[in-house]
Amino acid sequence: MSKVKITIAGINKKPGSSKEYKTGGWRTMKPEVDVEKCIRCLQCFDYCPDGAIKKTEDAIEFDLDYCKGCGICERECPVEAIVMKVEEK
Amino acid sequence: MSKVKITIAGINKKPGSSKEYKTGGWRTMKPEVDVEKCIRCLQCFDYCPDGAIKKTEDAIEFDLDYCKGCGICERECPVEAIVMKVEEK
Amino acid sequence: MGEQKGLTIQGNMATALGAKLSRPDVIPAYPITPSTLFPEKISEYIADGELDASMIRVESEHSAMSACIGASAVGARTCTASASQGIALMHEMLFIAAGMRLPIVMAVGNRAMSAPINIWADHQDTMASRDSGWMQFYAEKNQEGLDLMILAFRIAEDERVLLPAMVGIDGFVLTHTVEGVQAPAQEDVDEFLPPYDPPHGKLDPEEPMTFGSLGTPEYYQELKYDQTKAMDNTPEIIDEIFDEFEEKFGRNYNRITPYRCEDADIILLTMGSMTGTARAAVDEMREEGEKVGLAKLTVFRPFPSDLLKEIAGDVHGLAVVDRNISPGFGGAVFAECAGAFINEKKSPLMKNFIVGLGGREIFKKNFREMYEKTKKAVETGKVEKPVEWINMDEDVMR
Amino acid sequence: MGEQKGLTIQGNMATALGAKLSRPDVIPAYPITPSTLFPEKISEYIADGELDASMIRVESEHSAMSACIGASAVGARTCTASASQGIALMHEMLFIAAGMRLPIVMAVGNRAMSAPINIWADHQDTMASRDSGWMQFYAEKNQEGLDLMILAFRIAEDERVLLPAMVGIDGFVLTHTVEGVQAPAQEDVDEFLPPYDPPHGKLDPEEPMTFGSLGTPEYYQELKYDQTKAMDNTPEIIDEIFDEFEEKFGRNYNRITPYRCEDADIILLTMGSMTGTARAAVDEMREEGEKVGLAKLTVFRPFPSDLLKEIAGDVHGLAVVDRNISPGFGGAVFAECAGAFINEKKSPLMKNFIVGLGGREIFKKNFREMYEKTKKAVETGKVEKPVEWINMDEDVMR
Amino acid sequence: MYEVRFHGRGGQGAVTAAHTLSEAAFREDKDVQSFPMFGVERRGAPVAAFARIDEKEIDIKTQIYEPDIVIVLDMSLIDVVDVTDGLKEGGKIILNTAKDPSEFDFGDATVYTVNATKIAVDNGLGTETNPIVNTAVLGAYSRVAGNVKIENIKKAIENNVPVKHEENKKAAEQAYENVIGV
Amino acid sequence: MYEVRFHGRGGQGAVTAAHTLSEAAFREDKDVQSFPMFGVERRGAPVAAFARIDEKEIDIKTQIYEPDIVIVLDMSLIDVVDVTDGLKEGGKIILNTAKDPSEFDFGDATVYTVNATKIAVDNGLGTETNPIVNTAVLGAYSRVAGNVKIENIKKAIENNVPVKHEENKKAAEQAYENVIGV
Amino acid sequence: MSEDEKKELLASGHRMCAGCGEGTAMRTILNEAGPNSIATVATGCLEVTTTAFPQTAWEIPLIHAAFENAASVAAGIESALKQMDKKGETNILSFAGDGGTFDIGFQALSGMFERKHNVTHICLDNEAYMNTGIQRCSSTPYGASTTTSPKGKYSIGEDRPKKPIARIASAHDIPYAATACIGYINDLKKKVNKALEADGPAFLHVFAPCPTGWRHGSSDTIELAKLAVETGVFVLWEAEDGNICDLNVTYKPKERKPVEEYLKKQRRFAHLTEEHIEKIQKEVDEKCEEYGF
Amino acid sequence: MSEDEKKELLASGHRMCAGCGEGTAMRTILNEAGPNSIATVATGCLEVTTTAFPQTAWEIPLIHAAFENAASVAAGIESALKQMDKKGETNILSFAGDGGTFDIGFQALSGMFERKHNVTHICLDNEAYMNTGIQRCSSTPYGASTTTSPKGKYSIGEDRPKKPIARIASAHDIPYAATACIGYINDLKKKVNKALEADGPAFLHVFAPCPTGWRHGSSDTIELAKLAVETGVFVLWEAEDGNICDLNVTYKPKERKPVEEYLKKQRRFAHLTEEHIEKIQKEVDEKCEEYGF
Ligand SMILES: Cc1ncc(C[n+]2csc(CCOP(=O)(O)OP(=O)(O)O)c2C)c(N)n1
Ligand SMILES: Cc1ncc(C[n+]2csc(CCOP(=O)(O)OP(=O)(O)O)c2C)c(N)n1
Ligand code: SF4
Ligand code: SF4
Ligand code: SF4
Ligand code: SF4
Ligand code: SF4
Ligand code: SF4
Ligand SMILES: [Mg+2]
Ligand SMILES: [Mg+2]
Repeated sequence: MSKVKITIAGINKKPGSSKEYKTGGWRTMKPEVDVEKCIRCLQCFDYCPDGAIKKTEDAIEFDLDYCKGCGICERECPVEAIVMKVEEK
Repeated sequence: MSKVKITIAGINKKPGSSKEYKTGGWRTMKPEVDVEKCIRCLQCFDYCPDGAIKKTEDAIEFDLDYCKGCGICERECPVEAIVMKVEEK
Repeated sequence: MGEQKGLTIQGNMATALGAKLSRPDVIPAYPITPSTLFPEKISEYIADGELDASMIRVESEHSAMSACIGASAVGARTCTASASQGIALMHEMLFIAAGMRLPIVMAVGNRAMSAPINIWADHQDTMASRDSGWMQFYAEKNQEGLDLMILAFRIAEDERVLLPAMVGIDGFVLTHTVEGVQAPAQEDVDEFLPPYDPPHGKLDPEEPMTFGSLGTPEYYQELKYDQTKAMDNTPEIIDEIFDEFEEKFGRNYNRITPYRCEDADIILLTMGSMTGTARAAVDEMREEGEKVGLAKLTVFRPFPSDLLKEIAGDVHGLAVVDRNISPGFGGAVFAECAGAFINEKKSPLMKNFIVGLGGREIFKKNFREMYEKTKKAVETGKVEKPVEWINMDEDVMR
Repeated sequence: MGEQKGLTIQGNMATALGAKLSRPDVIPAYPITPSTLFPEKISEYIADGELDASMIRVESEHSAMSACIGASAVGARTCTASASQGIALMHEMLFIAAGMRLPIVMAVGNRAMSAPINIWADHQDTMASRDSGWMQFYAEKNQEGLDLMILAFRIAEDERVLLPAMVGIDGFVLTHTVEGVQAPAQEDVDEFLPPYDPPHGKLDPEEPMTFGSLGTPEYYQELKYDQTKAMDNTPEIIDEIFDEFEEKFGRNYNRITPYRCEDADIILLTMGSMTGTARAAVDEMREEGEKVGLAKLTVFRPFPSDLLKEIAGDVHGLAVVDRNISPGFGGAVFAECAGAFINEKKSPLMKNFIVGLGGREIFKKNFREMYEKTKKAVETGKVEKPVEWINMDEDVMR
Repeated sequence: MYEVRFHGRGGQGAVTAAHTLSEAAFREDKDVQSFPMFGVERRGAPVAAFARIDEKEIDIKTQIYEPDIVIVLDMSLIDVVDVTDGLKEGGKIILNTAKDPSEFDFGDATVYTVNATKIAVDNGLGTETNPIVNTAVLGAYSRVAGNVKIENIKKAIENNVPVKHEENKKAAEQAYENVIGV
Repeated sequence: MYEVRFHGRGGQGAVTAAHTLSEAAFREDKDVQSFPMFGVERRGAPVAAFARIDEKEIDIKTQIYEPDIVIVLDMSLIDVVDVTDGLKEGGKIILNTAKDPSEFDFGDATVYTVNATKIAVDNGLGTETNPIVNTAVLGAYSRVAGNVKIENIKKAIENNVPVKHEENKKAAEQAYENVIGV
Repeated sequence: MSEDEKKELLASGHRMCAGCGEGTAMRTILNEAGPNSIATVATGCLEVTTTAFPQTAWEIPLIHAAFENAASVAAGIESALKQMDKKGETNILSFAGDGGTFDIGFQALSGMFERKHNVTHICLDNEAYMNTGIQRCSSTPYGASTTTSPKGKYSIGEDRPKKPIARIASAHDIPYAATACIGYINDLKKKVNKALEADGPAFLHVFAPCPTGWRHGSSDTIELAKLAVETGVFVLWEAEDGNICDLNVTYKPKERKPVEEYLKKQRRFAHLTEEHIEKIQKEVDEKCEEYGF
Repeated sequence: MSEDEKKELLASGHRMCAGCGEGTAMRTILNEAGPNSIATVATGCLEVTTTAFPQTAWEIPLIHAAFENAASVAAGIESALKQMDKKGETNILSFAGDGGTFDIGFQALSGMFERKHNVTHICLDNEAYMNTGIQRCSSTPYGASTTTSPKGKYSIGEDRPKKPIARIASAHDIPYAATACIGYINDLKKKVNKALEADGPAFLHVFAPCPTGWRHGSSDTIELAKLAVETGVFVLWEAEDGNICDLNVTYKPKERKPVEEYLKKQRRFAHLTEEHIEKIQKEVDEKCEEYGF
């Protein structure tokens, strides 16, 4: 990340600017959703620690910029609509 | 009080040396006990904040070096054996 | 302009009155001798409806300063009072308040530090926080205590400064001593000190900001430099605001005030209430023909090296009088005076005198002794003991 | 004599090992980066039965130092570890431990102070407690950290001293860095450091004493003087014990260690881990023909004015490198160096360089720059900016 | 410079007396200081309070060791503390007693007496065993020392004493009239 | 002076690898340092660890910016971090991969590969998705850098790795043997 | 804006470990509190992973001052807002880990409670000092191995029971105190609302597993959170006005699972023998009886 | 030595005010604990009046370090003794006022409890910071005028209820917690013994009127102490093992006196109107009902 100018007392006036930092690179496993299976219960959405799950019209999708690949969504999906796959290089 | 030599860190190796400081001078009223009335229940002894009451064979006596004249003993004596008198000058 | 009102009040009442005239919003405070009359008086003002403010009766000084930080960060004008162990307990938070650039003002009743516990006058408490990034002002008398409170708010909140400030008055010698003071009229203070509106930002759901970021090695040094620069810029601003104050209220303040220094050979440098006694001693010695002057340090932080060099640059001896001790070195003021002069072609011989610790008296004769000792050093050209303790009771030494 | 054992360990493990070899009885500690590996390692020693001691997992640093005080007052050999905010939080208790003359030893992982929060190397934390009455030792490398722990106990407990001591190792640069060290054999340490038996008294129902008396103005200043005198007496004792250590363990320590200073025109004065890099820079510059030397400050408290004057008395320029900043003045080491020289007929020009705050790197080239700047000052005879910040990233300044 | 010391017991108002005196003098454009003994003594223990009055600005910041005048609010203190300690040569001492000054011998100090207790009780200020005499003695001070007007003492009382203004002022006045020895 | 950088992910043991390497060199009477990246990154985030080895006493205390050699424990990092950042001209790079060095282009850096993952798994060190490769890569290091003997690597492993000493030592040995590019 | 489009108030890109329970907790809590909130945060994982300059994961105003004073900084904010705008509709949230709540921040918290500031303090309990590397806290349960209470020849790990913090908080007679857990999001949301609605100080003790410190797989986080409740290790309850003797258990598992199931999934407990586990089971049984299940 | 000849362990000559309740409390407690004790004391009236160099009123070993840490200094002592002589028969007493217990010393105390040191902490409660001149503490009862909660045009004095410290202490699950009062010496003595015998930390909350701060006659001290109990303002109880829901009230007056009797004797309450007094009576009634009398 390129450096920026400091502010007085380091006050940060850009709420949510952490989004500039893509944590997707931390991932070694990647979640995939089977939209057909998904019942849109949003358990995965609720539990994802990284807010990396977005609601779509009738299912969900992953924001791979931020998904760290923890596997919680796969584990908690009641209908096994999510599977973790090894991240391709 | 005359000054003494300091000790390392001000450690005081004379337990109970406060007795050097006579608080009797604080008093404006002085307790007197009627030994005849006294039933030696020792309420006065227990309550005296200054430890200025000594037990005698069959009653109590005051240690006027320390009695501050608070009047608790007079008040708490169940048989009114103690009275506070104005300290003579 | 409203008329000033003559009053006889203790030093703590004077700083409390200075605070009240400054219209603080929030006063988190914890009692500690000898500063306690300050929160007591503030409580009374509020209970009687004379001040519309919120007093937080916190459970410790650490929380006092923490609550100051919270309140100041939402834009409240904030002050507190403390001393000694209390200042030590908020040590951590002092650095944080300064690093966050929050213009909090603290009225201090300067007192010795434990152990042994002692409640009397001594500058160790605030001296030991000289690195914290706070400005430090010291009063010689109650009038100065009152005025410096108002000045402290004004300087601290200046957009070019935005740093917290302490106003120190010596324990008992000022805090509990009644003196006559002139109290400015509220409308004049209101004019001198407009409401506080943080120019750098505040906590507000309408415009969310994060205060107190993590400063990684990539940014920390620059952030500290930025903060330090703000402090380095203050001398001019302080001078400017002192001038404005004098114009408005007729009382003159300086970062260092010289007294009979023009033709002096030797100058005594003092801080706080001892200055009065020193002045009396200087007057006596002058009567006797001694060429002695006095320099009173009102602003210790930022340290006024520039003025000190102006005032004492040509004298032969400078007696730096410290009411604090850094064991293993000497007095804190001494070190900084040395720092001011170290690279000067000409610099006075310097003696450091440790005095008045834990409420030990400082008599006129003690200043005479310091003068004599400095004079002897000047005469012999040698400073055998740079640091000397004055008014010691040899009989009680073990 | 037992054989020393070669190991590769982090700095915290080295200080923990030094502590373990010193056989402490009680270790109250609270975790804080970068010193945490110390209590972790101690916990492991105890869990594995390698150390028979009681570790108190206190709820804060204020309580850590308080528990140290209680334990030491009953005669237990006591140590702890901390850094930064933790040291700030125990600020009050540091003064009290010293005033009570309790030879507690603290392993410090030197770190910057908030705000902004930063966990990296910086000397601000311990520098801001330089008035507390603690001795202060700083290590250049892990071996020194290990040795200085043992030395600290020995010096602190010396009957002529009885003062607490800190051993500082730079955060991460030492605390988390593995280096090779030689660990003395337990029996040799036992010989060097006999069990602690407080010569001044301890809490014991058999012989009741009161610790922590109230010191009224009649006695306070003498009590403080007595404490200060103990600190003033330590230099000789430290030298003596350093010598004894060298005899026994073959490693040489000095309050200040000069390097290539004999014919130097300019000396860099450094403290802590930066010294290594500075030495490398000095070597480079010497190759290039520059007459530059290095002085390493191992003992900051008591400040070794005597040695500094010996070492740097004849040079033209002294570059004082401070890894701390007292806003409104400059670096703490600088002030005291100035204090050491202020009354000398001959004194080097002094420059103060602020470096390495919050883990900012200090490169060889930075020392070269400091040297060049000092040289220029010497050449022109003028110090235009006494305090300069080095290795600043101008691009990020606002 | 004129230096004053009051002797009383904790809670008897010696400190208020000193403050009130200094305020009265302040009203006469004098520079003033007043302060308690800087101690940690408790209620009931003997206390002292001090005042300094000067035409010029007062620089000195030490406590008072050599008062020009000493005022004793409570005679029971005479046996407990050395009330003349440090009193300037030829200094004055005011005692709260019904007795005549001639009955006392304090070396070369001039003794004045005033029955402040009676005056206080007569004016409804406290009781026989617990009289509030601090305003009465200020009246006596005004008369004896002669450097602060009784009117200003009364004005200062109004400002510094929380209750019974009239009674307190009257007590001061009566003491002013009835001090013995002048 | 020889400077080494390891790239891994939090929990993969890069720091232990650096420490183990430094200890091995220390056994050869070299002066050593090793340290993690001085950061606050969390588990899963890419991490780096460093070692310095010299015949002479090492004075320098800065972090390592221009390594002589870089070792990549986890190929998934290649896309995420610039593993050759600062690599000395003509420096070396060891990759944990089954591929041949020729399949990589890192400018003028010499590339070596070793299938540390397979070696680790074969020796029962972790699983396919979570192999513990830090000891294996040290074997490769020994071969490629040539300044620390494999025997000392193995001794250092014994000291620094808490479990499965034999397996780890064997992994190091196999990697030593099987590194491609030497 | 529909419920679905609400902005996430904890932005992605924070640096918590993969699978961190604090992430789940914080997203839920902040989204429930909504944008008209001001937060303080104590030093700890949450703070360090969300505020590194020049980035911040916070979409609401946030202040971090130190480790021990989230509650007193919040008290200052609350008093100032009350004094200055006299309305006080803004939620004031004070966040701290278990270290910042049970231990070093406990006095600031107790003082805030006692003074009756309208502040909700939320403790994210991961049962150790995680930010500094898994040291023992008074929240650490019996038997857990941490870096300052390591298992060893002479140590079974932490040897003291968990400090009953929510009961202690409630004993302050505060209007609302509750325990919650990230395995039970709806329960947690309800409690956030109740806490914010309370007229005065409120306390939420939120159980949030930490894969790094507990040494479990990053995908086990929620499962463990649920197991803690299903086994009775962590009981979900709430108490109003200090009424701890008559508190409301908000979730009772139909059948309690054996604690072993919970313990076995975490390497911090890996060294425990059957005896230890039995002892823990017995203590849990006793506690559950007290709570009535 | 007969009971009658036992040496007083708090020597006369201390400088507490005449009629100070702390004097009575301390004599009783120290004499009961006996000479095989070590004490720590927090800054406050007790410390300042008993330790001015070169005198001390203590006949047992004492250490004063600071205001907020009597309990953690005691913890250090206890650990050291345990480590060094491994017997631990010496009583370790930690003394603090209400300020040093309820407020600034509360964290040190809570930590000591949690770590289960064998220390008895004794709080001398005079309901304000007396040593510094009667400032408000969280122990100060509703309606009391203090120097930082003064009565005034806009103030009835302290406006918050007393912090229920002994309940909070007990909620730490410590083996013994009790309230006591200098009006009931035998009850106090019994509790001192129970506290010292407890296997682990104990807490004693001792009510001790202060004539200076409460502004009552110096001879009223004991009477007020009794009235506090007889009116139900201060309830005497004890709880073992944190069992606050089933605590043991150790003294029940036959008939409760009206609180007015208690309040009217103290000038700190002199400004209260009948309404205020009724309000206080109502609250006391409610509390007494809770305690079952
Ligand atoms: C006064 C002080 N002491 C110690 C620290 C070091 N420290 C920072 S965060 C932390 C642990 C935080 O633990 P917890 O509150 O449980 O939060 P977690 O990181 O586990 O979420 C510690 C010990 C500090 N910052 N300040
Ligand atoms: C850190 C710190 N803050 C404040 C003080 C000042 N102080 C000393 S004693 C005291 C009040 C003591 O009150 P309490 O504990 O109730 O005891 P009491 O004097 O009422 O018996 C205060 C505020 C101090 N010594 N240290
Ligand atoms: S948990 Fe499974 S079913 Fe529910 S929304 Fe997510 S992917 Fe769909
Ligand atoms: S793997 Fe983890 S981070 Fe990625 S979407 Fe699933 S729950 Fe979120
Ligand atoms: S209280 Fe009365 S009866 Fe009892 S011992 Fe004392 S004097 Fe005698
Ligand atoms: S008057 Fe008070 S001090 Fe004197 S003996 Fe009676 S109770 Fe004790
Ligand atoms: S250490 Fe634990 S609590 Fe901290 S970020 Fe990682 S998983 Fe979360
Ligand atoms: S102020 Fe109160 S508690 Fe303190 S000594 Fe006096 S009577 Fe006792
Ligand atoms: Mg935690
Ligand atoms: Mg109290």
